Amino acid sequence: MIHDLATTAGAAILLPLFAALVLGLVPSWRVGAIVNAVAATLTFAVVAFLPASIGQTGPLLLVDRLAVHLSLLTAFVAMTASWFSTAYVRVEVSQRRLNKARLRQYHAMFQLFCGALLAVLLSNNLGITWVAIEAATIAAALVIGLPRTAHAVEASWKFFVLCGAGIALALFGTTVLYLAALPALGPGLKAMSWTGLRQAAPTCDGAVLNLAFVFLLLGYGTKAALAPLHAWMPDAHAEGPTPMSAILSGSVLNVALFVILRLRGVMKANHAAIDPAFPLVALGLLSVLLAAFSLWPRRDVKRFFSYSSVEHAGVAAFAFGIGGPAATFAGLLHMTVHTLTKSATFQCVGRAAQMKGGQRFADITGLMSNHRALGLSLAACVIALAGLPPFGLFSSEFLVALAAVRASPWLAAVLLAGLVIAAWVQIARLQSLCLGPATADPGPVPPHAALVPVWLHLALVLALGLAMPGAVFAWFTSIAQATP
Amino acid sequence: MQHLGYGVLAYDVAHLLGGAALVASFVLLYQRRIPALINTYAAQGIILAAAAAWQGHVQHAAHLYVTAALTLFAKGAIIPVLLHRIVRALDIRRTIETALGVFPSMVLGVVLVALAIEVVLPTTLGAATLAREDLAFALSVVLLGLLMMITRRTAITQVIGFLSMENGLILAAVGVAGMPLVVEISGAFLVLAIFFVFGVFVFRIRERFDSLDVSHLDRVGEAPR
Amino acid sequence: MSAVLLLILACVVAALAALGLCAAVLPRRIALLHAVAAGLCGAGAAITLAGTPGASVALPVGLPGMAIHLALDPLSRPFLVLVFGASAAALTAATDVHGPEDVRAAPFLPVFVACMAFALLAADAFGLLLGFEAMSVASWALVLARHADAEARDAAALYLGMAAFSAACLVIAVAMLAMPSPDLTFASMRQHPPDGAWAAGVLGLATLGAGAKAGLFPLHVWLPRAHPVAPAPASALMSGAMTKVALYVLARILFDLCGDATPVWWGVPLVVLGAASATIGVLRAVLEDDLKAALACSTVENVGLIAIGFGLALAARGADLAPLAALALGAALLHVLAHGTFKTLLFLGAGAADHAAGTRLLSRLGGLVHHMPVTTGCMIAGCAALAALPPSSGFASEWMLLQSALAAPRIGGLALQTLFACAAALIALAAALAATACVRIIGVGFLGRPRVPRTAGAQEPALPVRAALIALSVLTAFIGLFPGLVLRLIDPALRHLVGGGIAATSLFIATSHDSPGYAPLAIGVLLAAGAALPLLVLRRRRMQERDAPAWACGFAASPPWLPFGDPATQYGAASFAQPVRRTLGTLMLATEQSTPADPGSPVPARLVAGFTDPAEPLLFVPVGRVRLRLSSAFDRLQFLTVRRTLSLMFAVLLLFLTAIAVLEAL
Amino acid sequence: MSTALGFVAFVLHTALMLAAAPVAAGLVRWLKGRLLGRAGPPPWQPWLEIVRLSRKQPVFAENASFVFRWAPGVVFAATLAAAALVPSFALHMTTAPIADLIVLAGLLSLGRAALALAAMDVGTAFGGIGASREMTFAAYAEPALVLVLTIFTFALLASTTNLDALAAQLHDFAFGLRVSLGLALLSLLGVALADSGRLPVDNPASHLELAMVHEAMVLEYSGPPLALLELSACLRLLLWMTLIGTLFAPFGLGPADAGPAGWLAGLLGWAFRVVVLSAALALLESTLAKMRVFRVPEFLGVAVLLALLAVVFLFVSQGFA
Repeated sequence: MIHDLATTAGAAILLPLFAALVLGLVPSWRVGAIVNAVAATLTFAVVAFLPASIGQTGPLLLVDRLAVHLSLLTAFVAMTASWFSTAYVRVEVSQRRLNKARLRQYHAMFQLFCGALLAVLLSNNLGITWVAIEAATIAAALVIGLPRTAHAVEASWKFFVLCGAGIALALFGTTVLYLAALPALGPGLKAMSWTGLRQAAPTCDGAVLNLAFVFLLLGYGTKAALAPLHAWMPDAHAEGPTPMSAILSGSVLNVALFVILRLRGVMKANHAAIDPAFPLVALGLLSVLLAAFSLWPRRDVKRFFSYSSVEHAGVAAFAFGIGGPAATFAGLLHMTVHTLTKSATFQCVGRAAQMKGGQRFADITGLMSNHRALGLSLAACVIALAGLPPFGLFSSEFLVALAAVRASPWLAAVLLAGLVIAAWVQIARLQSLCLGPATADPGPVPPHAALVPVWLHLALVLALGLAMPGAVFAWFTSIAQATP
Repeated sequence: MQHLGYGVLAYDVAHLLGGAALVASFVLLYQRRIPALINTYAAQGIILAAAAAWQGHVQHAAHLYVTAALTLFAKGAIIPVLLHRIVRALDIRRTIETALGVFPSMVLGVVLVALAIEVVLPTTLGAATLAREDLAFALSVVLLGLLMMITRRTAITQVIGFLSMENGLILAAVGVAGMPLVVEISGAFLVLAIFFVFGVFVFRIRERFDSLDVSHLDRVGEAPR
Repeated sequence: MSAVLLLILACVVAALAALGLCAAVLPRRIALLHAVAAGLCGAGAAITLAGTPGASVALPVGLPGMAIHLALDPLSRPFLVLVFGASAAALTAATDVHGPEDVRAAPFLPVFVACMAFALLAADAFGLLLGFEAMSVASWALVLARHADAEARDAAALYLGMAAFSAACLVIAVAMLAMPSPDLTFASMRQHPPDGAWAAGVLGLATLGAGAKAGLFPLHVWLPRAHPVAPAPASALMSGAMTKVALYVLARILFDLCGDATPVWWGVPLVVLGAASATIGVLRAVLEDDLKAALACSTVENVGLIAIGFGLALAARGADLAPLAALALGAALLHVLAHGTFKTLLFLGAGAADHAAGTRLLSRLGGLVHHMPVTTGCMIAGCAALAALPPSSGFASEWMLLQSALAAPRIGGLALQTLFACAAALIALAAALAATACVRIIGVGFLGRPRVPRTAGAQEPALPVRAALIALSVLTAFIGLFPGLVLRLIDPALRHLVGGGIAATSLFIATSHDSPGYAPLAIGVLLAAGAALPLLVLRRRRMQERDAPAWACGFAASPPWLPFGDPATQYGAASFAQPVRRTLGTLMLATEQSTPADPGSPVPARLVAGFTDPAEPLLFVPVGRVRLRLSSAFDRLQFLTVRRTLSLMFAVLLLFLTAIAVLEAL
Repeated sequence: MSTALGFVAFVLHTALMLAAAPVAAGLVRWLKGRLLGRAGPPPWQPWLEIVRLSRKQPVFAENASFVFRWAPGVVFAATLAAAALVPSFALHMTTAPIADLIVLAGLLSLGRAALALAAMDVGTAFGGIGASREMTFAAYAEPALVLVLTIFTFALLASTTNLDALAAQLHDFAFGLRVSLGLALLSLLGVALADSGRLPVDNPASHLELAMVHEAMVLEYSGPPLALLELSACLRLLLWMTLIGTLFAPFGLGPADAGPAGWLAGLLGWAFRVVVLSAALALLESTLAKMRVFRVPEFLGVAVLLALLAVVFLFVSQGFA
């Protein structure tokens, strides 16, 4: 079992955890920030080698194309977030919003969070998946509580209680799933592994699978911020430090959707069990509509974009709910493109909020008049989020609509209605952020170099949407075919 | 696994301990004062440890004894003592402020248990009877823990509701034969982490506001943001 | 169109987009870049005219795994010629850069033209929608050129919101069309036309989507608010070319992709919406005080007329009357070209007046003819076409449209016959009211005496603007006098879509081959002879003219501090429209509050007369209220306490568990 | 041979219309005078006025632009072109293929728009009143005209709006008297009264500023331009009379190539129709008073409704026949 960890996948998981330990001991926050960035970059380098070891399956680790794809995405977003974090932290300390003692905890938890996410993606054992998600939740809760404002504490308390209860249900679901696989695979690690489950799924008892599916969907649905269970997401984003929001909105939702996608595979294999399409589609649509309408009254910019994450997670869940290679392809592309765009958006918003000394729409206006580069980047990000051409979200939403119409035009109509309502308010807020009279800039003006990661992300989104190279298209198609 | 049914000692004792854990959950719902609540929680921890030990004996799985010891030590002793010290150190108001009255929440608890049994038993016809019984009791304890978190305002009772839900989970994990040790480590790890975090929270909340009443936190949430 | 010519067209589109980026980088060279862009557009128009539709080209860009195909087929060719022609004129006018607003708008103008051309060239669903939506984003940036004032921002937000709505409808419509076929190209979509309820769904969505973008009633409210705010060349292209691209999408979906076995009733919604748009559009054009808003409303009217043409063609094709269908579709497409030309001319003229007099409000303009004779002359030529006066281009398409509306009752069915008769009457009413609007725009805006000292200082615009105006006037006159030649450009589309051509020679258009028709050149000659007659008769006694103060029934001379005479003694914009408002105002929810001054009090009596577009209180305000109520309902979720959020999760858990229990019991 | 005769007929027709227009207007004025017991000016009085005006020196307002100077030419050209298209004493003249009713309506609206623009050019209140009312009333008349056209295109087999073909078909009494044709006549009479500016819509004789519509627009003109405008007004009246006569009572009208003998019969028929219509108009004007301005849309609204009723009646009857 131990030799599992000696592989590149093992290294990818252990590196951040080890970095978390080191960062726990490093006293000065400046060194900590640099180490954090270096660790994240190293992790991405290691993960870049993962495609070579696709197909490695052990009792603990399972490396298939879907896992590798999301690991690459998570590591890349973590890397750019860590670069952004170095600059962000310097400004926060200079404006005395974060005291030096807390930063050691911040960097340690940052790396623990990334390590936990990679562990979930690459694990084969349901127990490890659950423990990793638990560790990620605790790390995130501590980081969100960092700014020590009243709102931050309330946000982390809400985050912890809701996610704690959610994953408790997930643990119960894991137990029942194990119970279902017991008669076919016998006691021991095999009955707790994704490969074993997929193999034993046709022979399991459908009713037990249903029971397990309910608990697991609710548990991991909370982490995926699906509609009624999304309440922790907006507060976590608004109060926590922005680099954390960049990862939180991008990777945690993807990881939870990844687990649900694995679960969908198991459920689809068993004919007696209920078809996972209906609940997923229902929750996805509810997320899109609820987020679309909740965007309008928002006065806080980061809370506004967190609802946009809930909306796009809903679209991905909807696509996975419909099922079939085309819909899964669209859902996967949408998840990828949205993660890249959303982390770029949070980086722009973070810089703007620091510059304007506040994160309400009233504080940040008229960016284009005297900060043309930042204003243009934020405008491009929000245009991409609104699903307008030429960025990738337009193509992915087009593909999702194509798949939805194949299922039923009414579903597509409801989905696109939600997307139009959300696009409308995002355009209106974009205009208030970037255009009109400019507000004062008490904080430091970010250098142009700071926006390089943002343009990198947008370039990737543009390429993925309109000019996806053949190899990447083959990669996405093989993933879509592999996940049933 | 030999046939388990009435009259077989292993089944009867497991059934008894599961029922005891369920009763402990109801007693938690019944409490009006915080110290009594903590002691009841300690009792439930001990019952859970006994159930784990007994499962270890029945399934001849050595690791369950370790789990029993861990549970007894953590949930039976350390957490209640720490909770008592916090209550005394921060001189928290002793009475529990309830959102839903004690009797209505008890009635709701009974309904939840009925639902748990109605859901678990017909669906797990294939599994061994011992596992089905344990699962039903475990689900009931989890639902009662969740109910406790919803119907009480004070922060400490929410914490204890959360912990009793964890007890339900451990009961479920223990009940299923052959669950690998991983679950045990996670259980322990979880308990430790929760206590640590709650400790930090309590300290910080205490530092932030004067009372532990969660509703005070709610008022912070009311400002439109 | 041989592949080579098509590739050149694709390069022209790419070059236009590149020019846009250069304009962003080199703000000082904008005039030169616009000139180059105008040249490119002219070349594009020439190539499109020269080439014959045919081959298709695949681009490396496109949906993952699918390439975007470009092709020029008979339907998109006239539209592309219009877009390139109008853009060439607008870009020439745009070379006269004045003020920061034009510098901000400069990068997006060529990109806007490139996107429109791309949408027209696209031969597959994704390419069409990519170009369509990119066109909206580019023009949204143009509307935001003057983003300092909040009214421009609100108009831009409403504009792009409606564009997103229209794109969403079209995505579903196109997806429904593409469902049975293997890929998204039009060629394969034509093989599997939809039928039954599915086809009705496509009709509804296409009409809703393309109608929202073209400005059909009741989704037209954004048009009179967005167009006036954009700089002149941009609003000229938005009204002249963009609405036509939306109508192209409508024609492409309804005539081409839905096959030719569509039932007769398919024409009814378009005729009804078209008639409503025509009436409401022209009524509002007569009542608007803002010059460019009035022109935008007249765009709504003309889009309505084109929609009526499409509707009649659909109904006729459904009843297998190919000649009538060809006549109606020919009328619609000729009106597309005519309106595209003269509306661009009018907006450029209005932009010149706005820049010269510093205001767009008719109540402040006046007397521009004395210092801006060329602009006024071109505006009169444009307005003559807008008012459909013979022998202008507007009259040619109007004549064909009326002929098809008058012949439409042959399709049968009392309800349909009455509908078509009412449509014919409304077309005539729209044309007559358009004439009123034009006389008001020219009479109040350009003739008479200046109403504000600033307007008196107006001067002729720069040479490029005047060149563009004159070129467009000549083009409008050409279309007016030789519609037969222009119909030769449209004829292949008619044969391709409705299987019938139009009986038209270069000098003569007729409803069918043997019946007499309309000969614009002959009418022109007759008019010239009529005008020459009095000059010949009076030539011998050429008296010396004498100037004197205006008689005005012996009105006293104006006081010294009012050198241009008291503006109050001259008919203004509101007073000219008063008879129309007083009689047809109920349609436009006209309101008049008069507060009489009680005797002896120095407070002046006030009369406030206003109107609201009926679409706003009937559609936009209720939708806004519902959205607000839903938002506040969902917003309560945001402020739930921890406990209540948890009970929400608990409720969902119980719901699922009971579902499982019930499932088990079954 | 027939085209030459056609062309000669066309030239004669145009000359006849030009010459007869002021006389027709004078005839109406003379008849109205006689009816009111006055001696009344002789019918050729308008000719005298036109010649007098054309000798006077034109005075233009200071604020007048080229629009004011060129408008009379355009108005006269449009009205003359329209008059030339309407056959008076012979059918199938050279202009027969282009004599389309919609073109006729277009030419009339061209003349009206040119005059309205000229009225607005000087910038006086009276020009504005005249232009605004003229354009608004015209807007209500157009739908009625088009609905009447629907009757012709639908009822006739030729299904065309060409005046010559219509007159030929009507001449052969192709389909006898119909109720819808009667309603169409009434509606067309209303439109003709409004368009040519006669009572009850506009009082041609009065110079009370607030009441007049057509006169208000020509207030600033003098000398030859005024003569042209007066001639155009008379031509417009004669044009309507000829149009109604040709469409609804086309007896005596023969093809142009029937030679001078045929023309004479046509001429007599045309003269008789003009005199009858002038008398009817004079009788109408001496009994009616001018209607309040905001009643005119209702008056024209009635004309539109009559036409619509005629159309629906035709569809219903055609449906059953």
